[in-house]
Amino acid sequence: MSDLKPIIEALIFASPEPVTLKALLKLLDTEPKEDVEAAIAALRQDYDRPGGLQIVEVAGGFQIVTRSEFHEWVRRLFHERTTQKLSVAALETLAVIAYRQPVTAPEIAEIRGVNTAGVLGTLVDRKLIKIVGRKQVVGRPFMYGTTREFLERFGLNDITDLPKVEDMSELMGFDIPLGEPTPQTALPFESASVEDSGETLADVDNDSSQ
Amino acid sequence: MSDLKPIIEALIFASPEPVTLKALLKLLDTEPKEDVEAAIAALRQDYDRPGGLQIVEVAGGFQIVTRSEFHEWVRRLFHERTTQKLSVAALETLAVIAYRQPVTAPEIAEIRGVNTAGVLGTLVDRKLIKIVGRKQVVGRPFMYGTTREFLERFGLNDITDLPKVEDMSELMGFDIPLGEPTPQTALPFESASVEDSGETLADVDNDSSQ
Amino acid sequence: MADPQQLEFESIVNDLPVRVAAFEGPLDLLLHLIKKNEVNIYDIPIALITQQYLDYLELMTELNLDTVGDFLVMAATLIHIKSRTLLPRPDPAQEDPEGDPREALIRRLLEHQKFKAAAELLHEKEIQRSAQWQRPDEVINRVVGEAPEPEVEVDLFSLMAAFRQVLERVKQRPTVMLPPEQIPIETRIEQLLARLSTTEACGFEDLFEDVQTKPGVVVTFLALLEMIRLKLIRVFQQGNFGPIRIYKREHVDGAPTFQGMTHE
Repeated sequence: MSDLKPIIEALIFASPEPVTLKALLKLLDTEPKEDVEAAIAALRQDYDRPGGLQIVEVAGGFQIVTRSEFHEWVRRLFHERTTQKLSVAALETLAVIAYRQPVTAPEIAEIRGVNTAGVLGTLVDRKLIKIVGRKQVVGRPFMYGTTREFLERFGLNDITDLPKVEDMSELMGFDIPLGEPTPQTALPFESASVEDSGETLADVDNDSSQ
Repeated sequence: MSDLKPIIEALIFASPEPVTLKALLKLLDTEPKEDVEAAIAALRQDYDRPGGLQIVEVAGGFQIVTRSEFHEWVRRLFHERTTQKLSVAALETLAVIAYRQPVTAPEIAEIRGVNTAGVLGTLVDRKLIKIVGRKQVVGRPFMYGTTREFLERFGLNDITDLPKVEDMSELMGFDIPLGEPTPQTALPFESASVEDSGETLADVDNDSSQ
Repeated sequence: MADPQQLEFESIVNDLPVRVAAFEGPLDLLLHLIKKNEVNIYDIPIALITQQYLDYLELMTELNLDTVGDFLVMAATLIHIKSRTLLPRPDPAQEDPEGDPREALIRRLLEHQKFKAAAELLHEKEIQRSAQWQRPDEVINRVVGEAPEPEVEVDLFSLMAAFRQVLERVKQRPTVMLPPEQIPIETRIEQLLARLSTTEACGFEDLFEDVQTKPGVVVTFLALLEMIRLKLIRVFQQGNFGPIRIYKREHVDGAPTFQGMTHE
């Protein structure tokens, strides 16, 4: 078969595990062993050219990976690629700020049940949130709110455009028991607008002390 | 930098999603734009050789994938593809959204003749569509658009890459009156870009009121 | 039910794939009927198609299909169109000034048909694309080290979903039944007196500046009333709705002392 070499290349490329000679012979069961071995040898010779990729033998099989000297670039890629995406923790924090703003770090931590200090920095760096003032309580913590970039990013005209939780349930088939609100679950739904938030924040504090 | 081409190859290979030129320029920020572009062109030329792999442009970026003609061989590696199939209802809804975006649920229902709430939820869950804003009409319904994942799944470079109406006539049981286009029938295929959509939406409303 | 109708029913049933619900909606059913009857979509014989449509609807109802709702609206539309085509026109030679009553329906059918075709083209694209295999993540995880933290696309939906997630967690968090944090009124009086001793006077609002909870506000207010009763402070207001200021009193002979106060 004339296509033996490219087929083997495609197989090695697509396999999550290193592909053994045995596995290749099984997949290409109509091909003589010598031909398969020769094709592998030719393919490996192809990869000896200076390129970004190499064929390595690991765990008794073949695998196509990036050349070791470029690993630093690959790491950088993973470091940098986060422009469009956020970690789950960051997104949750952003959601809390969006729905509860203006809100302080301790309040966010209280709602999320975990400390969020590092994540706040990320969100400020990405211009999704900003400091909007200080809360007039002990320690005068910073209050955070969402930015204009945030609205643009999410296609919102203003913050009152944020979907209410009622919308969510209708839209997504989420089942949110709005009927019998416990204090904790009832509060967030009422405070989508900034105007309400002063009162709501007081209620959160109240809530947390129970 | 002499290594530019192999570095770009390694980056395209390693990236979990198609790498845009913009992302490459950002990663290789010390390199002149022309050099990066030249290196990409040279790399693409390399991949024109008959091999098992190819570079495709999808979702606005570059990606290294196996050549389609070896699909059956690669498929033998796996018991089944992990990507779930889309139902006919999901595909049709997706088509309406793709050609008419941004578009609301009532507008989709008008075209499809059935309520599509459940299907929309599925498509959102599978990240093929997303909420892109709210329409400034009574009830302020959510507007939907397609995602990057949508482009990736269907191998489209951008939304203007959608199949054109001319490709479609034989699929339809009826002739398309291209000669005397009524606004409603002519629009969907001319308005693949988001910029046009305001007009399109107006026409949908117009339509539904008749 | 008349026999001819019964026949029509059977012919419809025979036409149908195994599942009757194969028609996703009324438009699909109409297109099916148009094709089956081999009639021109631009000149739909509305009486015939309406009759067959209603037959099918009856069948659906008998089979108790849940999706009848969408089909009922179309049935009404069809009957309306039919009645309009039957109305005698004042001058038959003249065209109906309102146009062909079928026109809007025809447009919808074409539109619908077009998107069905678009869906098929999309599906073809999907098949082509699925023939291109990507590098599995496992390969790179081995190069980069541990798998990077999973990240999610940032859009309105994921934002909503994240908020919902947080609320779910709040709900599941065990509720610690602590008694409401109650500062005893005496303690609060001591705190306020300590503060007043450093300044000559303070505003009413200032009394609450370190209070973050509703019970705290209530306790502070009760403490204020108690301090007035005990003549520990004097309260002045500048006119109606003017600012209220609180002054610490020097000890007044005969007044009950704070220390001697009994609190129930």
